[in-house]
Amino acid sequence: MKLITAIIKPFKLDDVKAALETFGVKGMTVSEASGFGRQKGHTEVYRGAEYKVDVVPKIRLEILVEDEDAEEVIDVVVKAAQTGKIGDGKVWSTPVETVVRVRTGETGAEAL
Amino acid sequence: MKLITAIIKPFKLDDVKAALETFGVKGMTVSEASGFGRQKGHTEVYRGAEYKVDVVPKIRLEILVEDEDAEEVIDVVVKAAQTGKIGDGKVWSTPVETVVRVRTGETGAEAL
Amino acid sequence: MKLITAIIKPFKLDDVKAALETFGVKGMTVSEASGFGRQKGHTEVYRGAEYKVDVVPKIRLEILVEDEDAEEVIDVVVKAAQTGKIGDGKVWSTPVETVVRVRTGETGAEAL
Amino acid sequence: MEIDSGNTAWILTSAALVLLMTPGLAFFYGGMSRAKSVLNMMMMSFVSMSIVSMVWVLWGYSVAFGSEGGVPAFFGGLDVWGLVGLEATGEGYPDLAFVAFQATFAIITVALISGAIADRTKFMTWCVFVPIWITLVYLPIAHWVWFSEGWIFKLGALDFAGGTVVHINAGCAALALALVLGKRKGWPKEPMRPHNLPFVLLGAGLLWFGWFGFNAGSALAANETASLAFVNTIVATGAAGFTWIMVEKLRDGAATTLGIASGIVAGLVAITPAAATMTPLGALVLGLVAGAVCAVAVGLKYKLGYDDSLDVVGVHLVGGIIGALAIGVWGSAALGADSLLSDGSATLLGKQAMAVGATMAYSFVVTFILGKVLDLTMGFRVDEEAEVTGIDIVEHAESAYDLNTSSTSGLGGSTAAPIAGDIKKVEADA
Amino acid sequence: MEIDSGNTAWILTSAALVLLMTPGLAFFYGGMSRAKSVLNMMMMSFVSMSIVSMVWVLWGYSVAFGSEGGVPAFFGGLDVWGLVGLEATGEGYPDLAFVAFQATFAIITVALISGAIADRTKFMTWCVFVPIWITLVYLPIAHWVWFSEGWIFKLGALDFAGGTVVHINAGCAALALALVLGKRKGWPKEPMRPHNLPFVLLGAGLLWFGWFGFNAGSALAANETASLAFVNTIVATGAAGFTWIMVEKLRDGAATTLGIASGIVAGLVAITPAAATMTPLGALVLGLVAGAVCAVAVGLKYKLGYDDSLDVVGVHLVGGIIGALAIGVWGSAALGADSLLSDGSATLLGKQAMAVGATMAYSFVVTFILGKVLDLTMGFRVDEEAEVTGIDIVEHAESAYDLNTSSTSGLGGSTAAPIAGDIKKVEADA
Amino acid sequence: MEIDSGNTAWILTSAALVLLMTPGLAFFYGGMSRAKSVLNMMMMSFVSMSIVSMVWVLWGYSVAFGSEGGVPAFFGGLDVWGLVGLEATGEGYPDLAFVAFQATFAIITVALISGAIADRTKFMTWCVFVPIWITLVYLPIAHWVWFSEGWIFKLGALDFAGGTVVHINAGCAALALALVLGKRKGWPKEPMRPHNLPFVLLGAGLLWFGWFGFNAGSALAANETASLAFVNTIVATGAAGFTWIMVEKLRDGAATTLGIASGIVAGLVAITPAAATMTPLGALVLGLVAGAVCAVAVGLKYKLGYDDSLDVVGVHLVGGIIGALAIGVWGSAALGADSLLSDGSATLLGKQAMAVGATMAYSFVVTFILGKVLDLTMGFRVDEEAEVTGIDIVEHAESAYDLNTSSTSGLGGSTAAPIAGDIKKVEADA
Ligand SMILES: Nc1ncnc2c1ncn2[C@@H]1O[C@H](COP(=O)(O)OP(=O)(O)O)[C@@H](O)[C@H]1O
Ligand SMILES: Nc1ncnc2c1ncn2[C@@H]1O[C@H](COP(=O)(O)OP(=O)(O)O)[C@@H](O)[C@H]1O
Ligand SMILES: Nc1ncnc2c1ncn2[C@@H]1O[C@H](COP(=O)(O)OP(=O)(O)O)[C@@H](O)[C@H]1O
Repeated sequence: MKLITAIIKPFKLDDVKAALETFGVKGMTVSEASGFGRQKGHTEVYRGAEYKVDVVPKIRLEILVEDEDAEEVIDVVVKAAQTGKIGDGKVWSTPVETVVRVRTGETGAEAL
Repeated sequence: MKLITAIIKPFKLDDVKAALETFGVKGMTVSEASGFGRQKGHTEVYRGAEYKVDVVPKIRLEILVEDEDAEEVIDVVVKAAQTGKIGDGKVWSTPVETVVRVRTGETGAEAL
Repeated sequence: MKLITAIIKPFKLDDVKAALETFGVKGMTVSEASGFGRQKGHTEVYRGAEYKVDVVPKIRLEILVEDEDAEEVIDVVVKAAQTGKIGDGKVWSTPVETVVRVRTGETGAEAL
Repeated sequence: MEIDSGNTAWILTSAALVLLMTPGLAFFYGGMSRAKSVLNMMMMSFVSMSIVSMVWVLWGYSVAFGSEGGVPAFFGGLDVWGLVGLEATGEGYPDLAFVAFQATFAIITVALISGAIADRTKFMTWCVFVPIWITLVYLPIAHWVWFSEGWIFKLGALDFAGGTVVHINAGCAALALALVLGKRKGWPKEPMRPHNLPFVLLGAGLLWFGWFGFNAGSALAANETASLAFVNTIVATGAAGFTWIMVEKLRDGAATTLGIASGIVAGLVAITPAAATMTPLGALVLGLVAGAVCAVAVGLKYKLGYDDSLDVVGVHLVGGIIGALAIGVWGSAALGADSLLSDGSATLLGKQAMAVGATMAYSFVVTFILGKVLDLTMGFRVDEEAEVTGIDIVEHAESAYDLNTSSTSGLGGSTAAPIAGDIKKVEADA
Repeated sequence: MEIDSGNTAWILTSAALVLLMTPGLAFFYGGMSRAKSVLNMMMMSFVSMSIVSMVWVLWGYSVAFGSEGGVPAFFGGLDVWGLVGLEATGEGYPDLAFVAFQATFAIITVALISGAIADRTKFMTWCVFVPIWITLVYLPIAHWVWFSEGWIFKLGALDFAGGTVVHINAGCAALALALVLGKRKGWPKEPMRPHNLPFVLLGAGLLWFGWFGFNAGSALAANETASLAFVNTIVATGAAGFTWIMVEKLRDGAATTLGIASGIVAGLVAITPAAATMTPLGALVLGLVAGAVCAVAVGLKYKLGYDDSLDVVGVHLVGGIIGALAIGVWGSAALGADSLLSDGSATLLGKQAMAVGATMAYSFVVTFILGKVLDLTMGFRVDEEAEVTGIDIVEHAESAYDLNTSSTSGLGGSTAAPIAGDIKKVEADA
Repeated sequence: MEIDSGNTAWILTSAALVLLMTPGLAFFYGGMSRAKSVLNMMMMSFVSMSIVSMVWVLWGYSVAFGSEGGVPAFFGGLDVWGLVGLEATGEGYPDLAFVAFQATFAIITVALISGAIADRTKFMTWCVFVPIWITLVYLPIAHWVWFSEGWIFKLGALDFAGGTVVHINAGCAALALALVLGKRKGWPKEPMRPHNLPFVLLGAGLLWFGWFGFNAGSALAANETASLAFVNTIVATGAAGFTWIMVEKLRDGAATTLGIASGIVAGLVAITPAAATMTPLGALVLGLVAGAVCAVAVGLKYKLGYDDSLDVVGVHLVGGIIGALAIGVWGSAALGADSLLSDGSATLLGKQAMAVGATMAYSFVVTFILGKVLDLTMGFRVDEEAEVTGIDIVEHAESAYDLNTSSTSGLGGSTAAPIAGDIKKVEADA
């Protein structure tokens, strides 16, 4: 089991989701995040004072996959999320020891 | 050290929290997430146009535990979060190499 | 590759960010979280009924670093986030197998 | 009497002000609801505006104020149904101005009830409840109190702007429905705190503003009486807001915004019947009393175990009773209230108590029966899953907020395409 | 005629009420926008208040209502520019009261248009559009319909409070601009749901409240006519809100808050021209019809493929036409509308249709040309990146909300220091 | 003079409008606050309504407008304390209408001050400050300017609706308190941006609406003067909103909603003293000037280093001074202002300057001393931990929003059960 975590641009979520479904991924967990990195934020102005907002809104995906699918899933995400502009994000994988489906108590590949 | 991550239904948070406390877990970190999976979302209607909201609100728990407690903690969470209906969520564990308590700099089991 | 995850007090984010930049970390991902632990929450009152809010707002940082930097980065975060009061948070590291930069497809240290 | 343009201007202005109270109430109540049921709460107010406005034109005005065809002491007939054949009353303002002004009172009264049944009311049942309740409960009581042949009017009990007709009535009806629908899942163990306190303050602000029409407008003229009612509506309200938060400060350690908003409404309720029969100093005292007593009264539900969700009983029923009785205790004889303190006689107080008692009994009994009948036939309460999921999504297929600024992010957002036509409601799955 | 203080009080009150409609509209529209473009939407309303108020004083009133120097049938001259030399009309109220009242109508009309072009309008171009459109489109049409020498006035078509001048006009102009600017990226596939439905209800509530000034104020006196218009503005509105949600309930399975808010506005629009020429029963029927028809009409855009983002066409154009024609069909002869049903003659209906048709044609054509010219010169639409990022940040350097309560958290927050002076706008990067 | 119903209707309507300004202000200020201190900000406005309404009835009206027992040039006596024994002034409206109207002015004045001390004010100290400040500062200045024996009134300086009494006074007091309380932790380095800009616009809209009562109501009659003041209150406001955002566009590259909202308020402030002594063209120019100057003036605090958090000084003090002096420069002689441009004489300008100077000096000095005394005795500022945590939770035991729709989720939510009775405030822990 691997956990693929991806940080992507928010407006790419739909594309990534569609690509993953096509690949056969059945579920995932999504959350909001803010990114710091090479990509610059924007500026807001309030009564003549300028504020630099240096965080950039991002979406964080977590996808549990079987070991053998990990590489391909990473690939699918990277392709679908790519715009080629700075700030497209990162994808990484970490090892997972156990996975349980809460509803049934099934573990391992069954739990996905 | 293990990190137990659990995706559960929001209204089960209180039960899970209570169960973990009873078990002896002293802390955890919680965040909001959205899930995609077998569970279907709901539909909203705006001026006669129907929108399918396919994300389902979830709660994401992170619990650091000592290696020997991992299995039991997973069990406790699964039991407390279970409703038996689709969408109950997943629980998984990953290996952790170091843990530090920021306040004191303690590491390992001391840090929990 | 390691993933350093840190749970800190929200008002310490700026300090931690500055410290990490000084150290040379080029990016990170931040999200909002709620913590349970030794630190107590606060109480709210509505029409004479008192509610105990036992969650405490926290910030969750994720920082991907090369193996050799992991220890030092943990140190930098711990130092910058420390107030010495209960609730300062935790920092932990987990092993990462692959990292990809979405924009370019670069992997490993290049991807950071 | 010829039509006086100044008085007419004031009545029309007041009617507009009172109409605004119902959206104000929607915010007062909506802000106190949880984020998953705010729309249902607000809809109950807005649909009351829709339904009652039609009922009022069709038969409401006629039954409340029609002079022929009914039973004069108890209700009017259908002689001016549809407002056809309305004749000039010769009061110095157009009849239709009075019709409009009174319509807005009927609207807010039924809307007030909805606060007791937050988070769990079937919307379609509410839509059926509203016109029947107006007909069976509101119209008769309005007739008793305000029509020159009504029995309470003739009794000599004083209710300047609607303490019995509106507030005691709504408060009792609210209690009845709270009992019919039962407690919310999790109440009182689970915290159900206001999701948006600035909205509560917005509601309180609009209510106060609109209430000048309610109270000072009830003079039906721009004159000394209206001015007195106006000043009293400032000072009693201010005083009640103040004592409410002082009770909180002493008891709970903190003065809350929910407290001052609630105190403001309690003061407005209490001064309503008394606005023209008290001196400003009397009104100030009334406000101080009402704020403090209601601040304590809202805790009753925890003791007695009924889930009057947003405290319609504690504020409107209790506040209304305080105001009605206070007239009999320290009303000003110079202003027509031969009260205990200014006149030494308890006669007026007795009449006040009788008007209060009769209104309470009638309102509670009829509303309870009506509520039960609707509950047994249509069902008055959504099922538990809907309550947990959130009534907005289940009953209205909407959620109140989507504050996510990422264009098509699926977070708290929707991701599929709109489908025009061929649409069916899909049940949400917790 | 001497100045009557009662009538003056009512006109001034009405002017204040109508002025409040534009902030109300800003919330009605703003709530329907997405969280990333709410400020741009609201700004279009607020800047209309700023710009039109100046235009009105400088030359607007003169061109619309000036009696000398223009072409009487079509537009007035500049004889009272700057309101210098305004003479008493002897109507029983100060001229400046009428000037103020009319200013608020011009403001809301142009603001109404903005609903069609949500999420994508260059703010500076809108600032240029407003005064030109007022001058070329609004002032002439107002003159035709309301000035005693205007050709539609003389034709004998009836428009009590502005159904043609305000609503049909704004609806057609909205359609023209929706076509000029084109569809939003992702429309209609991508869901663009309201970000804040309580704000939509707030807007609807304030609009209803303000509309009493609009309709009953148009009597320019506090009299029977004003009272009739007031009652009609209650009942038609209520009825339209009700049928809209009933259509929804039957068609979609759920009655929505957006539905009742929209129905309320549709009812207000429909009753506007007819407020003083229909009995309350006639107004009730008009409301029922308008609510149901508009509920269906807002779906047209999906069929026809124009992105009238917040349904200005479906509500204001369609509702305005229904109201204008209804006068000719079931207006009350006793109230001056010799309609088909009350008089048996189609003459009035024909005149109403002619007034509607002329207004539609003129408004659409001139607005379309004006829009195109501005689009080709200044550009009327932001670029795609700005649309995706969110127009608030790009055009206004602001975001609507920062609800994070953690002191200096960077989440949805800003982290660098304010720099006073030496400031330049930085483009946001998606 | 007999009571005129039209004038009375207008005064009562105006009083209601001005009362609504304070909730409007609560939103204007509340929206600008951070999400963790919005309730404290709004509470300062609402509690001012509560406290001042009582003070006004008890002794406020008497000290400001009582004709006996005081020192005529400086303050009134307690002859009509409690409004007992108020006698008809014979001005054509009931005295109590005037009492009500004036009460709303006193309320808003003290509430205005609170904008300077956002995020850090001890609520109980504010509750003590309010009645003392009203008594020591507001009542005397109101007496000087508006009472027929007051020294500024007799001097002949013109202040139609309260430029000195309300705005200059509040602006100076705000500066004094900002100095007493000191800068917020992190100011000006840390960004403290508005948490809810739609609320700021709501506030601005309600303020504009209410200000018609403030300015046109100050005619105390529904007549030509009121109508002129009304038109001026439209056009000066619109113009100021426009120039403020144009300054922004040129200087910062973007026109902001905060800018137009601020400009609207600046225009309203500037036209307040001048509403009846300027032609509409003069008012338009005044608005243009006020919007531009105030847009620059709000930057002063960064240069001078005082933390006037929400710019009470930059908007109310500066705007008030502009309006007061403009009367002396381009007021209309035909309307009673023998100004530099219309009359060639600087006499009036000198008087205006004197009135401004005296008000500023008195207000600043007394407020500063009062603030210091309260700070040394009760403490006027919360401790640093409360400021960081958020004053809402610490001072009011509430948080403004809980937008989470998951039933019992603990996120931003609360998880323990309500405990009725036996309640103590628990200090929050950052
Ligand atoms: N070292 C890191 N650890 C965790 N997340 C990172 C790291 N570096 C970047 N990120 C995340 O990836 C996002 C994109 O990174 P950025 O440097 O802006 O662009 P790019 O990946 O295209 O070079 C950031 O906004 C942040 O969320
Ligand atoms: N492969 C996955 N990786 C990560 N999270 C998942 C995955 N599959 C499901 N989830 C999470 O678990 C939740 C429940 O999954 P779902 O398929 O709906 O029901 P169940 O687990 O009962 O079969 C989802 O909403 C999602 O948050
Ligand atoms: N076992 C745990 N697993 C995950 N997160 C934890 C755990 N224990 C504590 N935390 C997180 O760390 C935060 C601080 O912990 P707390 O016990 O309050 O203080 P301290 O770390 O100073 O002893 C908590 O709010 C929570 O977010």
